[in-house]
Amino acid sequence: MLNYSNVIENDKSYPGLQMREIKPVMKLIIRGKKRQFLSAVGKSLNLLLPNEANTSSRSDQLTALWLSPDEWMIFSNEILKSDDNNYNVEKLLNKNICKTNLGAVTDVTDQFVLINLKGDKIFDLFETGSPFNFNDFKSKKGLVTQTILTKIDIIVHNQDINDVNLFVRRSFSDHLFSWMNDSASRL
Amino acid sequence: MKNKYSIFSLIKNAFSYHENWEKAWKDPEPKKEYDVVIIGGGGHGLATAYYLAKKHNMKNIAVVEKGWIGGGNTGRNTTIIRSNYLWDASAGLYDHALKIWEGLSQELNYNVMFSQRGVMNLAHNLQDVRDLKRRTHANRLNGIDAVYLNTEEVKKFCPIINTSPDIRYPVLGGTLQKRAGTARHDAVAWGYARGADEMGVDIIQNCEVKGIKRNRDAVEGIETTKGFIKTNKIGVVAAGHSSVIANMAGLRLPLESKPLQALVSEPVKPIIDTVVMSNAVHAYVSQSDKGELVIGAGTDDYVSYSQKGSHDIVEGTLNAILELYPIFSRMRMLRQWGGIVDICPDASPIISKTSIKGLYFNCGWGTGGFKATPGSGDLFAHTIANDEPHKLNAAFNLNRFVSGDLVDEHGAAAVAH
Amino acid sequence: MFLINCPFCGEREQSEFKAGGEAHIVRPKQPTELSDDQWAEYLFMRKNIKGIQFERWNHIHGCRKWFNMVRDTSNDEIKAVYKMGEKPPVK
Amino acid sequence: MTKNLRVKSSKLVDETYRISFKFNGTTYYGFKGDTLASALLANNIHLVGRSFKYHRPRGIMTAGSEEPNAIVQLHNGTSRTEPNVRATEIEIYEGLVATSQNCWPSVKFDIGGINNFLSPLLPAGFYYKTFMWPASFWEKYEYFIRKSAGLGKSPDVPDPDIYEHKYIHCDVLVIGAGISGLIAAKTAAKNGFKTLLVEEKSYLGGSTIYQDSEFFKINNQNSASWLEKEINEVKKIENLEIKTRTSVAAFHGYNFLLARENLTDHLPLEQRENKTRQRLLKIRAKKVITATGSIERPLIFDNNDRPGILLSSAIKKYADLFGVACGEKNILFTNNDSVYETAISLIQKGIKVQAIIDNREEIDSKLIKETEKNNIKIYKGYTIVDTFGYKRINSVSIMKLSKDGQKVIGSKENISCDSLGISGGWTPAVHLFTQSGGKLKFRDDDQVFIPNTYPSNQISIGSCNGDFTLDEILINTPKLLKEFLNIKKTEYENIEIYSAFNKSKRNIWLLPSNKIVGKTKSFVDFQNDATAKDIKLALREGFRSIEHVKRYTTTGMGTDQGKLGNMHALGIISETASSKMGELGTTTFRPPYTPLTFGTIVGRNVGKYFDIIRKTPIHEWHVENKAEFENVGQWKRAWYYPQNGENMHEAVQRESKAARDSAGILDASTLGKIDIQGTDASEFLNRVYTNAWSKLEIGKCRYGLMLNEDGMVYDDGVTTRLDENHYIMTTTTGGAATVLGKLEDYLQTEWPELDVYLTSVTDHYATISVCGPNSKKIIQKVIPEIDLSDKDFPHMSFKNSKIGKVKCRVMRISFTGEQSYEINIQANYAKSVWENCMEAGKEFNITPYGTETMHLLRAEKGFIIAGQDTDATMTPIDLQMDWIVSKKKFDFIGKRSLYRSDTIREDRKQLVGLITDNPEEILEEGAQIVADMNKTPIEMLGHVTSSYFSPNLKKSIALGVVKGGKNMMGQKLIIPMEKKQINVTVTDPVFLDKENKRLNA
Repeated sequence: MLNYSNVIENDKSYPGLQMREIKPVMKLIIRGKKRQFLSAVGKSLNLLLPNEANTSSRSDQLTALWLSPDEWMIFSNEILKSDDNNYNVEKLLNKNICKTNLGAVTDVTDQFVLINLKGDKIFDLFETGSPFNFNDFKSKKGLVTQTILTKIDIIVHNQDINDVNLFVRRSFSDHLFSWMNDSASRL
Repeated sequence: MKNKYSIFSLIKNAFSYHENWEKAWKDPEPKKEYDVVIIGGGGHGLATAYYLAKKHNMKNIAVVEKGWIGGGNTGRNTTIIRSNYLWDASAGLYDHALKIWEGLSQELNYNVMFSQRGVMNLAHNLQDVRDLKRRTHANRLNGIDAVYLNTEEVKKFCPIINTSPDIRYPVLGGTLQKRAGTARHDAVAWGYARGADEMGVDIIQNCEVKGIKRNRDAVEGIETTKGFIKTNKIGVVAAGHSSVIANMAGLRLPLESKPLQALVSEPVKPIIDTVVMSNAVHAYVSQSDKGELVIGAGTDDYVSYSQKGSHDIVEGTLNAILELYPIFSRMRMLRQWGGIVDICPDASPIISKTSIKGLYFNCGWGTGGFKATPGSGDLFAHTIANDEPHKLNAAFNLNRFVSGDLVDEHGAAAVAH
Repeated sequence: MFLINCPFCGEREQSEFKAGGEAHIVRPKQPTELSDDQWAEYLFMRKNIKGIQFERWNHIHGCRKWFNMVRDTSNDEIKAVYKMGEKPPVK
Repeated sequence: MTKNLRVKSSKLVDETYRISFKFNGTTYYGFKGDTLASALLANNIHLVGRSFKYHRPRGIMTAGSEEPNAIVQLHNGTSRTEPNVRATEIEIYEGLVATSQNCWPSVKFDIGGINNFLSPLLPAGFYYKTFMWPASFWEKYEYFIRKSAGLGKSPDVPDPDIYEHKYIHCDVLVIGAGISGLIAAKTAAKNGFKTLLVEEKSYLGGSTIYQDSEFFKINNQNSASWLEKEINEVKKIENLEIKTRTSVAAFHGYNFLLARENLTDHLPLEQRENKTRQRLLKIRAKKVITATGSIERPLIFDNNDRPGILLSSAIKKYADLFGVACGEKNILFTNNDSVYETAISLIQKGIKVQAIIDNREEIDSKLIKETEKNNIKIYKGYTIVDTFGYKRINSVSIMKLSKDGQKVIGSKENISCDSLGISGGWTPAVHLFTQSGGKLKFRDDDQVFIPNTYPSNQISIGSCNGDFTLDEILINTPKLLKEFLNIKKTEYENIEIYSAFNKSKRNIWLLPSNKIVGKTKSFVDFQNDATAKDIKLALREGFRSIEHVKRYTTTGMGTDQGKLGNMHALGIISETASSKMGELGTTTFRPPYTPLTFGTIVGRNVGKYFDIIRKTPIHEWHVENKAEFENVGQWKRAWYYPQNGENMHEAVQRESKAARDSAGILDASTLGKIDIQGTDASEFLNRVYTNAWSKLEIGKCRYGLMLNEDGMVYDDGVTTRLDENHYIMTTTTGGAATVLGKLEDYLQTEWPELDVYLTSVTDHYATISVCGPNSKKIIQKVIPEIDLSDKDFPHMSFKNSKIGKVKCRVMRISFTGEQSYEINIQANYAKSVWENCMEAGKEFNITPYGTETMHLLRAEKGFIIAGQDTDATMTPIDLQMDWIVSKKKFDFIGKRSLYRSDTIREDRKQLVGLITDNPEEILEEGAQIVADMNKTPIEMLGHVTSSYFSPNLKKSIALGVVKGGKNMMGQKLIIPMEKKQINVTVTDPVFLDKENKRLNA
C-alpha cells in the first residue's frame, strides 16, 4: 500500500475567503481537432465538450473546461479513492479516442493541484497578482480562463458565484498557496 | 585651432562672464560631395569621423544625423565600460576600446569623466560560477585585469550587496575588473564632435537619410532631407535604425531592433562606489557622479522603434535590485526611458564591409555598445579607409552568419540537468 | 504594455504573451539544396521593419497557440491579429 | 520664539487636533491636515534646504508636487528614513522628524555655500572643461564631486514596510479631482461607466474648493460652495470608485497606467506596523480622462530663488486651505490676473499686501479694481530686477519696463517685504498626456502647449487642456464629455457662471535687468541651479536642440523634472535663437510623473516571493534528511546529503562510491516530461531529434539530442515508445519549458499537417532513479509483480507496472553508467515509493545522492550535460557524438547548419577527456587549456567543462573542449592557473566501463 501525500496541508479561512485543496480528483487533458473527436468524446462520456472559448460544461460525474481550440481538461466532480489511480473514464477514452486515432488523452491528475476558493473576496485576491480582467468573469457561472497569478500559470474555473476552482501545476502550488495566504491576510 | 579647455581658460572666461566661449562644433549646411559620409551622429559615428580625420588623413568627411548628435543610444545607456569578455575576438575589441578610454579626456581635451571604479559580475548558481571562472581565466591569459572573488570578497568590495546565504539566489561569487567603470555619456559624443569639427569634419544635424544611391554594386551618394550628397564611401552607424538604412540599399542584416530600458533614482549621497552586474537575476546598478542610481533593465522580446518598453521589464529589474540591495526599497525612481538596440543572433557586433562597394556597416552592438565607442570608431575608420578590416575587427564580419563562425557571447547561460 | 486580442481567447494583457519575431518566414522544404548564403538568409536575415510589420506571437500563458499580428513598430499600434495559416487581413 | 502665522480657521486643517513634529532638531506644532510645508510656514520657517550646485539657501516655493526646493530627509538614521521628500506633499503626523539635506554642518550655516562665491568658475558644463590635469587625478576630483552632489541620503538598512499591487480594469479612469475631473467622473459614472477617480491630494475639489469669493460663482453660489455639494453627490454614486492620496505615475500605451496609492505615509509611525504602505495600481482603462490641472509659472529675474519667494497661487492656497500666512509684508509680482485673487484672499484674512508689481501697463479688470479699492499700491508696467536677504527675502528692487518689454528704464526703487508671491501665468500639466504618446500644439495667445492629437482613447479636460477660467471649464468640459462618452446630455447644460478673471497676460520669459545676463543669477531650474545665463552659454557653445541644452545645463533634470522651469528654458532658447516656440518641440516627459518608490513598483515580490520556488513531491524527505539544495532554474534540487559533519567533497565521494558499489537513489522528478501522441509522432521525433526514431520498438527507450536550427546542441534526453503512436519524452530540468515551447512552435507553424499532440506531464510524474549493482533487487522488492530479468527487461527498455492498485512506469535507463531503473509514478504517491525504496534498500546500504554525485557519476562515464559541457557553440560532431547524427534522414532541425563552411572545420573545439599528471590534482571547471605557454599571445585551445575526483577510479578526471581535440589523444596540454601550471593528458571522454558491462549487468 502506498501512502497518498499532497502539497497543501491545511484549509485556510479569512474574512470573505476560504481556500482548500480538493483531492484526489481525476484530471485528464484531451486533445483533438476532428469533428468525430468531439462526438466520440460526447458519446463516451455523455458530456458535450464546450466549443466556445473560455467556457465549461458539466455532467453528473465530470466537468470539462475549454483550454484551447483543440484542448480540454476533464475532471471528476467527486473525490476519488486515494489508493487507486485507474480511471474508467481514461480507459474508455483511450479506447474510443486514442486507439481510433481521433486524438490524445493524457492523465494529468497530479500535474495540477485543485484549490477551491469560496467567498466574496476571491477576486480581490486575484487582483493583487493577476492581470486578467475579472469584471465580467466573476458574475458568469461556468466561465474558464487561463492566466497568470504572481507569474504562475493558473486555470480558473468560475464554478459558481463566489465559488472558484483554481488549477495550478503541482511544483508551483506550495509557493502559490503561500503567496495567496499572504495576500489574503492583507485584504 | 580651438581654444584649449582648462581651469585657466575657465578663469579667463569668468572675467568676461563666459560671453566669449566659442562653439564646440559648427553647424554647417552639407557640401555637394564628401570623400566619406558617416550616417549616424552618435558616439560611434562621431568617433569614426574623428579617427578617419586624425589617423587616416581624410579631410572631406561628413557626419549626418537625423536628430541631434548623441541623442540615440549614446545618451540613453547606463554608461558601463568593461572589457572582460570571454572570446579572444571580443576581448581584443573591447580592451582596445578600454585602452583608448584611459586617455580619452586628455586626447579630446574634453572631460568624459571616465571613472575606473571597477565592474563586478555576480554568480548566483553553479553554472554561473563555472562561466565566470572560465571567463576570468580567459581574461587573465588575454592580459585583461579580471579576478575571481568569493562571496566574502564580493561583500568587502561592495558592502551593500545582500550576500546572505538565505536569499533566493545567494551570491556565490563574482568577478572584478578594476580598470572597468563608467563615463559621462553625453560628453563622449560632444567631445568627439568637438574634436572632429576641429579637424574639418562637417557635423550635419537634423538631416535624415531618405535613400542610398547605387550604381550597380557601388554606392554613389545619399538622398537626405537636406538634398543629395555625393560620396563613394558610406559608413552606417545607425544603431537601432541600421536595418532601415540597410533596406534603403537593398540589404538585409541579421538584426532585430528591440526596446531596452533603463532608469535612474533620485540623487543621493554616495552609497555604491562600483558597478555591479548580475546576469542571473538581471540587475545592473551604479551611481552617477550626480548621485543617481543608474539601473539597466532588460530588452523586450519584440521589435520596436517606439523607444518604449513594457512595464514588466522595469518591474522585474527593480525586483532583482531589491533582492540584492534591500536597502534601496525606499529609494525612488526618478526617470525611466527606452532606447532601441540592434541585436545580432550571437550578441556580438558587426564592423564590416558589405556586398556593396563603398558601403560599410557598424551595428549590432545590442545592449553593450557604449563601452566600445572609441575602439569601434577607430576600427571602423580603419575598415573604411583601407577597405579592409583591422585584425581586431576581422572576426566581426557579416560573413560569419553564412559560414557559421559566430562569436557567441551569450555563452549558453542555459540551466540544464 | 499592449492589450492583445488573442484570436482564440479574446483580449488579454501582454504579460500573457511571448513574441516570436518576423512572420511568414517559411522553413525551406529542402534545406540541403540551399547554399550557405541562402540558408543564412533563412536563419538570420530579418527585415526588422520600422513601420508595419507582420510577426508571430504566442499566447503562452493562455491557450498556448501561436498566431500572427500586424503591428506598426514605429508606435507599437496593433493593426490586426489572425490565425496561423490565414492570410493577413491588411496589407 | 517663533511666531504663529495662523490666520483663521481654514478649509483643511483641524485646529482642535495639534500635532508635534521635529525639524532640524527643534520641536514644532502644527494641526491635523497640515503638510510639513504649511506647518513650517505657520511657524514662520522658510529656510528649508540648500540647492544642488551653489548650496544657496532655499525655501518653500510651491504647495504641491512640483516643489523643487523644499525637500527634506525624513527620519534620518532609522529604517523608515527617506531622502528627498517634498515638504509640500507630506502630511504631518505625530512624531514626524525631518531634516534639511545637502548642507553641512547645518542648513543655516553650510560650508558648501562657498560654491555660491565660486559660481563664476562653475558655469554650465564646467566639469567637461576641467579636472583633466593631471590625468591620474580624476579619481580624486571625482571623489569630491560625488561627495558634494546627491541630495539626501540613501537608507542603509532594509525597509520594514510592505507594498502591494492591484490590477484595476475600468471603463473610465479620471485623473484629478478638481472641478473638471469631478464633473467628468460624475457624468461618466451616472451614464453607466464603471469609473475610477484618482486624486493625488487627500481631499477632493482642486483649487476651486477654496475659491470662495463673490468673484467666482456657479448658479449664484460661490464656486466653492457649489463644488462642495457636487462632491457630496459624487461620493454617493455606486459605480464610481474614488481614490485619494493616489497619484498617477505613468501613462503607457493602450491606456495602461500606473498609480501609487499612499496608505500610511500620513499616519504616526506606530500605526503603520503590518499595514501596506503603498499600493501600485496597474490600471487598464477603456477610456481615460485627464484632468490634471495646471502649474503656475514662476517669473525669471535676478535672485528669484530666495526663501520667502513663492508662487502666488501657493500663498493663496496656504492662506485659504491651511490658514497660514507666508509673510506679514507680502509683495506680489505678476504678468497676469492670478495674483489679484491671492491679494483679495489675503486682504480678507487681514494679511498685509505691501505692493503688487505687474509687468502689464494697461490693465483693468474687476479683480484689479477690487484690489485697488483696498489701497494696495500696484506698480503697473514694472519688473523686479533684484531681491535681497540671504536666508529670507527682505526687499526687492523694481524698475520700469520699456514699452517693448526688452529692457528696464528709469531708476531703481526698493520695497521691503518678507514674502514675495510670483505668477507668470499657468502651464497645463500635460506630462501624462505626452507620456502616453500625445502630441502637443503651441497656443500663441497665452504661450502654452496644449494637447493636440490623442494616441489612444482619451481626452484632456479643464486647465490641463488650456481651459484656465471657470467659465471655460464649465462650458467646454460638458461638451468634450458628451462627445467622448457618446452621451446625449450632461447635467451642466444650462449652468450660470460668473468669473471675474481677465485673461490678459504679458509673457516675458526672461525679464530684463539693469545688469548684463552674465552677472545675474536668474534661476530657471531652481533645484539644479540652472540659470538663464547657463542656457545662453549652452546656445553660444553650439548646443541648439532643447535636449542638448537640457543635458548641458541640467535644466529639468532635478527631482521635480523641471515642472516649473522647463517652459522658460524653451522660451529663452527660442528668444535667443530667434526660433518659434511651436517649432522647437518640447523635451520628452518621461515617467514617472512624480518619483515612485522602488518598493511600490516591486510590491510583495520581495524576500521569499522574489521568485517562484518549485519543489518535487519528495522535497520534504530531502529536507528531513538534511540535504543541501542547489538552485536549478526555479527548482530546488537536493545537491548532496552531508552526514556527521561531512563537507561537500566528503559527502559526494561517499555517495558516488555507494552508488557504484551497491545502490544509490536519486530524485529525478525535475526532468521535463512531455507526453507525445498522434499518428505522426514517430515522424515528428525524426524531425526534432538528430537520430532516427521510426524503427524504435514499442517498449524501448532511446537517447536523443536536440539541436537549434543553427546546428548547436540545445537539449537532450531519453524518449520512450509507450505504444505505436505514443511516446514520452524527457528533457533537461532547465530546458523543459523551452523545449515544449519550441516543439509546439514547429508543430503549429511549420508542420500543422502532422497529427501530433504534446502535453506536459512533468509535474504529474515523479521520477525515482535507483542505480547500482543491487538496484534490481531493490526494485524487485518495491514492485514485486514486475519481471526484471535482463532478457525480459534489458537496458533501454520500459514496462508498465503497478504498486498495489497504483499504476506506474518503469524504465531501465542510466545516466550513471550503472545498471539503473527509473520509476515514474504519479506525484502524490512518490514520497511513499521513495520511502519504500529506502526501506527495501536498507540491507544494501542504499544511499540517496544529489545532483553533485549525479554529475560526478555521469562524468566518469563520459556522458555530457547540456549547458555545462555544451555552450551553444557545440555541434554533436564537436561532442564526438557523430553516431547520433543520422546520415540517412532527409532533414531534422539544425541539420543544414552542420554543413556550413565553418561548422565542418576539423579544428573546431571538440569534447575530450583530461587526466592530470598528478592524480590528486582536481582541475578547476572553467580553467583554460593551452598547448604552448611561450606563444604570444597565448593561444587558448579550450576549457575544462567538468571536473571531479573520482572515488571509483581513485583519480582526478575532467571533461573539456579542445580545438582539434579529436586528434590529440595522448597529447600533453597545460592548464595555466594564476600561480601554477597543471599538466594534463588528452584522453577519451569515457573513463569507466567503456564496454558497458555495468549497464547491462
